[in-house]
Amino acid sequence: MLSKTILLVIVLAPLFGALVAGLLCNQVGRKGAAGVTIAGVLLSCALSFHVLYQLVWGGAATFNENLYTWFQVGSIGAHVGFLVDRLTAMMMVVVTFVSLMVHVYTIGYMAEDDGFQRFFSYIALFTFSMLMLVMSNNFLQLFFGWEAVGLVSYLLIGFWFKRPSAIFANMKAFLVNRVGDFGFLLGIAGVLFWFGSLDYSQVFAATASDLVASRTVEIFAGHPWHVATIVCICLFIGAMGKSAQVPLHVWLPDSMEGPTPISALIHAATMVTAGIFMVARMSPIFELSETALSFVLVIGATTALFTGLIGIVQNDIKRVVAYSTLSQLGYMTVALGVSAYAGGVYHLMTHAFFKALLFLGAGSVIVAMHHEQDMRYMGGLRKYMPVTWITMWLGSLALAGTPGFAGFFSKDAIIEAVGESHRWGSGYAYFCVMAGVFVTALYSFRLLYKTFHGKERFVVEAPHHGHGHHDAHHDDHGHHEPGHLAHAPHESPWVITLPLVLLAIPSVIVGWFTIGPMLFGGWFGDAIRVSGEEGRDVLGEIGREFHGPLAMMLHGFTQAPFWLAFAGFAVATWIWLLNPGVTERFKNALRPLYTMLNNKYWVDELYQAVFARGGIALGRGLWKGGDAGLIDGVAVNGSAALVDRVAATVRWLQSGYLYHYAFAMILGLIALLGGVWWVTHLAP
Amino acid sequence: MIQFNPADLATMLPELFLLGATCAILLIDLFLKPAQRDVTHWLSLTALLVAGVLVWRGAPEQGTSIAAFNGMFLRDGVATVLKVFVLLTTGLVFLYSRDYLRQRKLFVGEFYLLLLFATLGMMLLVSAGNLVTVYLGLELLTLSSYALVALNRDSAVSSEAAIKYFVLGALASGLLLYGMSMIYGATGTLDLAKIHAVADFSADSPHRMLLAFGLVFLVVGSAFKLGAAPFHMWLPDVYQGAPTAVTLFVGSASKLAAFGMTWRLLDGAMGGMNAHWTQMLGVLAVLSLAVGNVFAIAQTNLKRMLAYSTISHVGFLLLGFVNGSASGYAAAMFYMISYALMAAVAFGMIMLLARAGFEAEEIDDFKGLNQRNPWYAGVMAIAMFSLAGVPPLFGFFAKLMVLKAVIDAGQMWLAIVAIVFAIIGLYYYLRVVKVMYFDEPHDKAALELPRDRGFRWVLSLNGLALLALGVFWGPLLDWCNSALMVGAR
Amino acid sequence: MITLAHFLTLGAVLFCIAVAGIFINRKNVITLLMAIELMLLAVNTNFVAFSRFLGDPSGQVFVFFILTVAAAESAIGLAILVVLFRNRATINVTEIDSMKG
Amino acid sequence: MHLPHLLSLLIWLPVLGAIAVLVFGRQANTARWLALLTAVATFLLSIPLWTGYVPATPGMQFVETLAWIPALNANYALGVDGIAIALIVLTTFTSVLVILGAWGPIEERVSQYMAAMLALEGLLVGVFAATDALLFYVFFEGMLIPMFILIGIWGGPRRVYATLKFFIYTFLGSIFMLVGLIYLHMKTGQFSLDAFAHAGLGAREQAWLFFAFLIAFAIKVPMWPVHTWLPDAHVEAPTGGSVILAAIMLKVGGYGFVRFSLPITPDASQEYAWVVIAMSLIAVVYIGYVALVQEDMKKLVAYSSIAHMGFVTLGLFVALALARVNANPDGARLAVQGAMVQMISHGFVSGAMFSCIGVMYDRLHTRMIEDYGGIVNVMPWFAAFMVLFAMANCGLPGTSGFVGEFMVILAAFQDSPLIAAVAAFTLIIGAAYTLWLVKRVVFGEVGNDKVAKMKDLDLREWIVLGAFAAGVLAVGVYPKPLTDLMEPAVQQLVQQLVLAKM
Repeated sequence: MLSKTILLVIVLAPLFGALVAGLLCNQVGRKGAAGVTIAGVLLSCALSFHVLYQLVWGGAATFNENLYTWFQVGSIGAHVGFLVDRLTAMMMVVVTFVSLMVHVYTIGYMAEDDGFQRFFSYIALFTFSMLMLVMSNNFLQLFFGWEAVGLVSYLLIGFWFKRPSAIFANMKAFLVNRVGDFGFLLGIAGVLFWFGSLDYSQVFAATASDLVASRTVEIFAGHPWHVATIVCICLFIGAMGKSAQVPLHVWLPDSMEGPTPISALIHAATMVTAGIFMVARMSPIFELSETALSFVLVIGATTALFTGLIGIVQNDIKRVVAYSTLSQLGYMTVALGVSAYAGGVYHLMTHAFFKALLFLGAGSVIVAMHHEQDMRYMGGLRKYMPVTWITMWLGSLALAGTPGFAGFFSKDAIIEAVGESHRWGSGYAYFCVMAGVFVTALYSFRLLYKTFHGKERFVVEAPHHGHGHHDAHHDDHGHHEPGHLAHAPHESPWVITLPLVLLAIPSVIVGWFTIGPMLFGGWFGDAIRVSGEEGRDVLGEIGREFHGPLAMMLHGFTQAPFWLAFAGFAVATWIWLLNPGVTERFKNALRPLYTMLNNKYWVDELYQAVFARGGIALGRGLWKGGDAGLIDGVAVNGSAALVDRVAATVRWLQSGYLYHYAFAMILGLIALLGGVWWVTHLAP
Repeated sequence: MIQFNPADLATMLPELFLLGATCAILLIDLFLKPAQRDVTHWLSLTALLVAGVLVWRGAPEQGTSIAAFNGMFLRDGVATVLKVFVLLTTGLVFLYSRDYLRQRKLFVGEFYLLLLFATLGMMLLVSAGNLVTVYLGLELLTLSSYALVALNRDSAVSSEAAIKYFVLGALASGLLLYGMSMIYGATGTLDLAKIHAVADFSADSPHRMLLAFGLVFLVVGSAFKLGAAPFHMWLPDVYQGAPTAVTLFVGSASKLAAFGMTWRLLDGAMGGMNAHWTQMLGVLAVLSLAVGNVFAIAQTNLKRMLAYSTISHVGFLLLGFVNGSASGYAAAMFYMISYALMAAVAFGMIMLLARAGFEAEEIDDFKGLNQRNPWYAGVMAIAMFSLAGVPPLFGFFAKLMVLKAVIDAGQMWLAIVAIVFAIIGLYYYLRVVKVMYFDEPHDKAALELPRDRGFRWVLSLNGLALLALGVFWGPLLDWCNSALMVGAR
Repeated sequence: MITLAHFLTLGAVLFCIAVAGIFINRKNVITLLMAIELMLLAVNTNFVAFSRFLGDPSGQVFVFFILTVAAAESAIGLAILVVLFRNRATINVTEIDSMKG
Repeated sequence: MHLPHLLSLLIWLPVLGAIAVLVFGRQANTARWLALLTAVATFLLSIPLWTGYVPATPGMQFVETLAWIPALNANYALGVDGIAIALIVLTTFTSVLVILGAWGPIEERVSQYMAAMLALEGLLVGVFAATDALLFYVFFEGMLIPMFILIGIWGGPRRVYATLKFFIYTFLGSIFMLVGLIYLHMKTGQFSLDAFAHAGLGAREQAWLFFAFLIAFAIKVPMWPVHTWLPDAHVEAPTGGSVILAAIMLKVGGYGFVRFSLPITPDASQEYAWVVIAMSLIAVVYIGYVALVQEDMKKLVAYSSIAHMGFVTLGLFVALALARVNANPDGARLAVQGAMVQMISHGFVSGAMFSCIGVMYDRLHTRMIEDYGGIVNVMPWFAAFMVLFAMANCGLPGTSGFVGEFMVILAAFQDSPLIAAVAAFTLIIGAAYTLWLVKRVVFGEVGNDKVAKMKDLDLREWIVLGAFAAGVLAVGVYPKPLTDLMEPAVQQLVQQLVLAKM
């Protein structure tokens, strides 16, 4: 039996830490802020493991209870409550564990920053919000968490609020997410209307009814749509925003303006996967609509391949990882699209570990490079920072899907699931995910080679007087020539390397223990439901072929994905390790392709032109033309001016001459006489 | 035949008293030195007060009408109400104008005597039961008014105003008389009640045309006295040209009398034809609203602006007549009373600010008044908001009652026209408030108040009354209703 | 035979002349005073004629009142005229227009 | 048991306080303390209203009736239900903060300022408490006078234009309502709102009345296209004036719809609901875009107010469609609740936003966005509040701004998903204009030397913003007490809606 108190503590401990660190930042000081938030997150991490243990081995039942009623209007109620099953518990563990790692890492990474306490407050607040999201038992609270993580993401991307690029990026992130939320909110409204509740359990119960499943609605007359399709697509639009799927992916690369720890925590491991989690959680609804799932599939596949391609040409170390995240999120989405929800969630978990690792590793490099992020000025760092080097290699191998690593199990399962699926769009998706494997390997190893191997492309300058302390300061990098370091890079302190190591362990081994039960063992139980229709349960199909992780790994060596990944590795090695000069030749040979990738398919430019500038132009037009011109100019001030002008004009009627006055009276008299005559004689 | 009944004298006791008192004051004033003119002042006020008490005491029982001198003189509810307010506003004129007159060397007995005679004329007018008494009362009032307008003999504008007033007034009297002659010809009687009884306006009546034309002339004569467009042309010039004390009188007390005359003539005598004159008055009302409000916007002279505002208010007043029933007249009377009280404050404020050699009649003269004297700025603001018809001030409820009368009569479009012009009108009243509150004064020094403490107190009370009557206006409404026997018929 | 209509026509004609005199005259204020007197005479004609033909004396009584008042009116009118002339040194109607608008 | 004549007390205490301030307030500090004392006392007195309200008893409570004009059957009749109580408490709460907020910034003619504020408070309470249409109208119009003065004396450079526009615009609207009220009086012989609500009215009559009410309340709310007075009035008004205007006076319009349009002319309201819904949706989209390009912070927030008030009207009229066409009373209740919560929330949020702008204006005496930048560097606490209120303004869950919009969108979806979709566009555009404002004002490098010298909040400002923040968060995290308070009234309204009057 899960105790409500424990669950409350899990949620509230980080919040408490956040409030203390944020509101009392001056009182508690740096150590206090770090201490209280880490204690909070540690507590909730430990309790999360406890909850997971209880659910998996302790035989505890799913917890589903409301805490309090948010509002109750007639039969429509909204509550705040927790639903904790294995899916939730897994997410809680991932969230709190990665969060804990990031908290620790932050001590080192942000050591020199003025906003130290504020940062801790934010990430603890994020942990709270994310937990609220995953533990919710209803759509309202889901939306609360959804938006709250968005808020914290906004605050953290713009953490260095003096940087114009940062505060542009955070606004962009929030707005693009809002586009997703627009759909999400409508989806929630649809759920309430057509499924009759905001509560998960009631909604899912309603999906069983044929009445709901087959219900259609004509939003535009003459075009009946399945309500489930509408709801699912709307909800998925929300997921597209949060999980940065094409075409709402544009915010994620820019979000790298935030400090690296949050890139790891929010923009790789947890928040961006909220969309994946949400769709998995909503699997009973999504199962009602093939159309919606095809939509999900195509979007995910597109994201998986095309954002990965961009990663190949990026020079900013964080951006490479960011595009890789986009691509991996695409994989997860693809898994959802073929009804392999467990596969998506499973990849979510493994990805959380190795991607957090990669980000934190990148952060470690960045710290060593005095906040230089451009890989063109790196190279040969392996000798300066061995721990980072090795852990990054491990993470990259996992990412590339090297058999045996965590990433292999999850990704291979997805690819196989797509191969099994007969859903509309699965052919396209299969192509994308296969090509994606090659691309993933290409950019992953490119990153490693350019960063840790080859020649040192930076210059270590003689230390200046009085600059020693200042140099490490985060916002100082702009003052230097690119690639010029004040002193040689060195390995990061233990608070940074420890999380790397701790994250590297699951990145390597977690697949071995978990693939069997989680993917094929029905581990998630009732949390994820797949329709029993013929050919729908692709994971079940694969599961029949599954004979343990070792067999899967060995089998993996014989499969196309492995060889594709290997090809990627080989090409990357050839180009970036062995023949660094060849890149220029490639660039010139493939100029149009390179330009397109380098400009990210001009999506940003398009949005900027259409939505930003277009919106401003529209607003200005409405303001000047509509408000100031028509309404105020013509109707309001116009009529006032008209009255004024009339008044000024008719004044001359009052000429001051007696005879005019008398004449007016006589005219009035005659008019009245005429009127009376007309009335008495002519009118009946 | 015609008999003399001594009781008739008692019926018109207030008028007789006022006449006697006026003659006495005339004589006393002859023997006073200019420095002792205050005696005339207080005697005049006392005369008004006593006359007022007599009117009040002698008020007939509700719903009854006492006729004297074979119906020449009537004493009924309407007469009582109007007389009380005529005497009250005349009293206000005396109270407000003493310092003003003194500064301009106009503090002379003639002012008091002419005003008292005019008051007598008004009392007669509102009590008239016969065309002759109507005419006599009217002439007593207007002849005195002509002279009053020209009181400041050295002022070019005053004499210009007087000559315009005189010529046009005489023209209007002529038209009125001409109409009376037609009515007389058609009915063979001068008695209002008999005219009402005899007048035959059926389609086959031989006198139909005569009556109809006579009615038009009566309407024109009344409209002139009220100042309804297009018979309003005298009004701005007279308001502007006359000494403010006289303007105050013309703008308040005499409007009450004009209302009384209009009601006596149109309802009392021509009530049978109200289908016709309500239409005429409807047209005049709309014209007045338009002319008054639109012209007022272009004004810079406050007195002139208030003149146009008067025209617009007359338009509103006439809307009450359009209803053609007792409740409509009651609303109109209520409106007229409210207007008289509001105008008294506005003109009183002009006199408060005026100095020797400075008339304070431009709107800009009120600039920054709030900084110089917030209390009187507040009083003026109350008057302006009340004139504009903003609740909770008296003027709003007057407008409410008239609108109600119009809507009850089913004339929705008239109500809409009225409110549209009310909005236009709002603008120029607000301009005065704006000048007082939002503009910087020319002269930052505190306002130098007139020495006359009574003036200041009464003006303040007058202003507060607009607020108080805005809350407790029920009794006054009831009084007006009972005077017109609303609901009794 | 002179009928009521003749008198009324006379009255109307006189009245119209008077009214026309008021608003057509651009010269002299005194002419206005005369026109006003004429107008009152027209009214008096009407009253007397009606009174005679109706056989009712009250109309004639009214005429006496009108005559009396007319006298007073003229007096006041002339007085105002004097004041006006004193101030403006003119009694030309077209020059009395200092207040307008 | 509650105090007798509590409502009268709440109306007249501030008015008397205003008089006292005028009389005794020669010294600026005397005026301030006297005003604060009155406002606090009024606020405290308004609390028993909430606690003493019995949700189980339907209809008006704390009823007071006194014959006013017997000839017209008009009464001094007061009474409140949950909706009115919520708004009254909002009024008294905001008034305290406004008076506190004006402590420093208003230095000239302090007593008049404070008196105008108190008088305004009394009149506003009167509007929400009146159950007699004539009395309502008197309060409704009467409050124009103090507001006119407030904007005109203590306003910005174009204050005269703004205040005249404000006055004439609103007067224009309400006077049409007056005609409607008189007409209803003719039909029923009294001015009681209850009688109006039960009067049988034909389709044509209802249509006329509906539009008369619509003009009045649409201008007050304000709805597109009769909104242009609001940006001007807000821009020129002193901070306190803006706060009262946005936080409470606009609510009078929404309240008017609840008390007049919906119950008195339900059939016409249904027939023309599309007009109001269309106007509301235009308000959300059109005004959102206009807000986006404003260069003046106050103007921006003013436009955002219009957009947010669009949700109020949207909710109210969607409710009509739900109750009558779709036979979905629960949805209708949700819509009305959403509209009402949105009103309360907007009271907090817009009040807070204007207070924030006031804080900045007091330091730099400019409202132009371009004159600021990087405030967070010098005023971290202020920036925190500002970001919080900005988030509430874009409807972030957990803040009050979310609750109403959420409910209205959920309900609107039940009427038509398309309506909900257009309304939900506010999620994007609202965030766009608000966050862009925040980006340009709060974040970034210190904009200029003047900004660099700005001091963070003092205690007084802290209290004001903190109180607003408390309101914003309380309603956002736990709206149930508020919705429970209003639920009986909402239920009754929806029941009334269903009944045809023809």
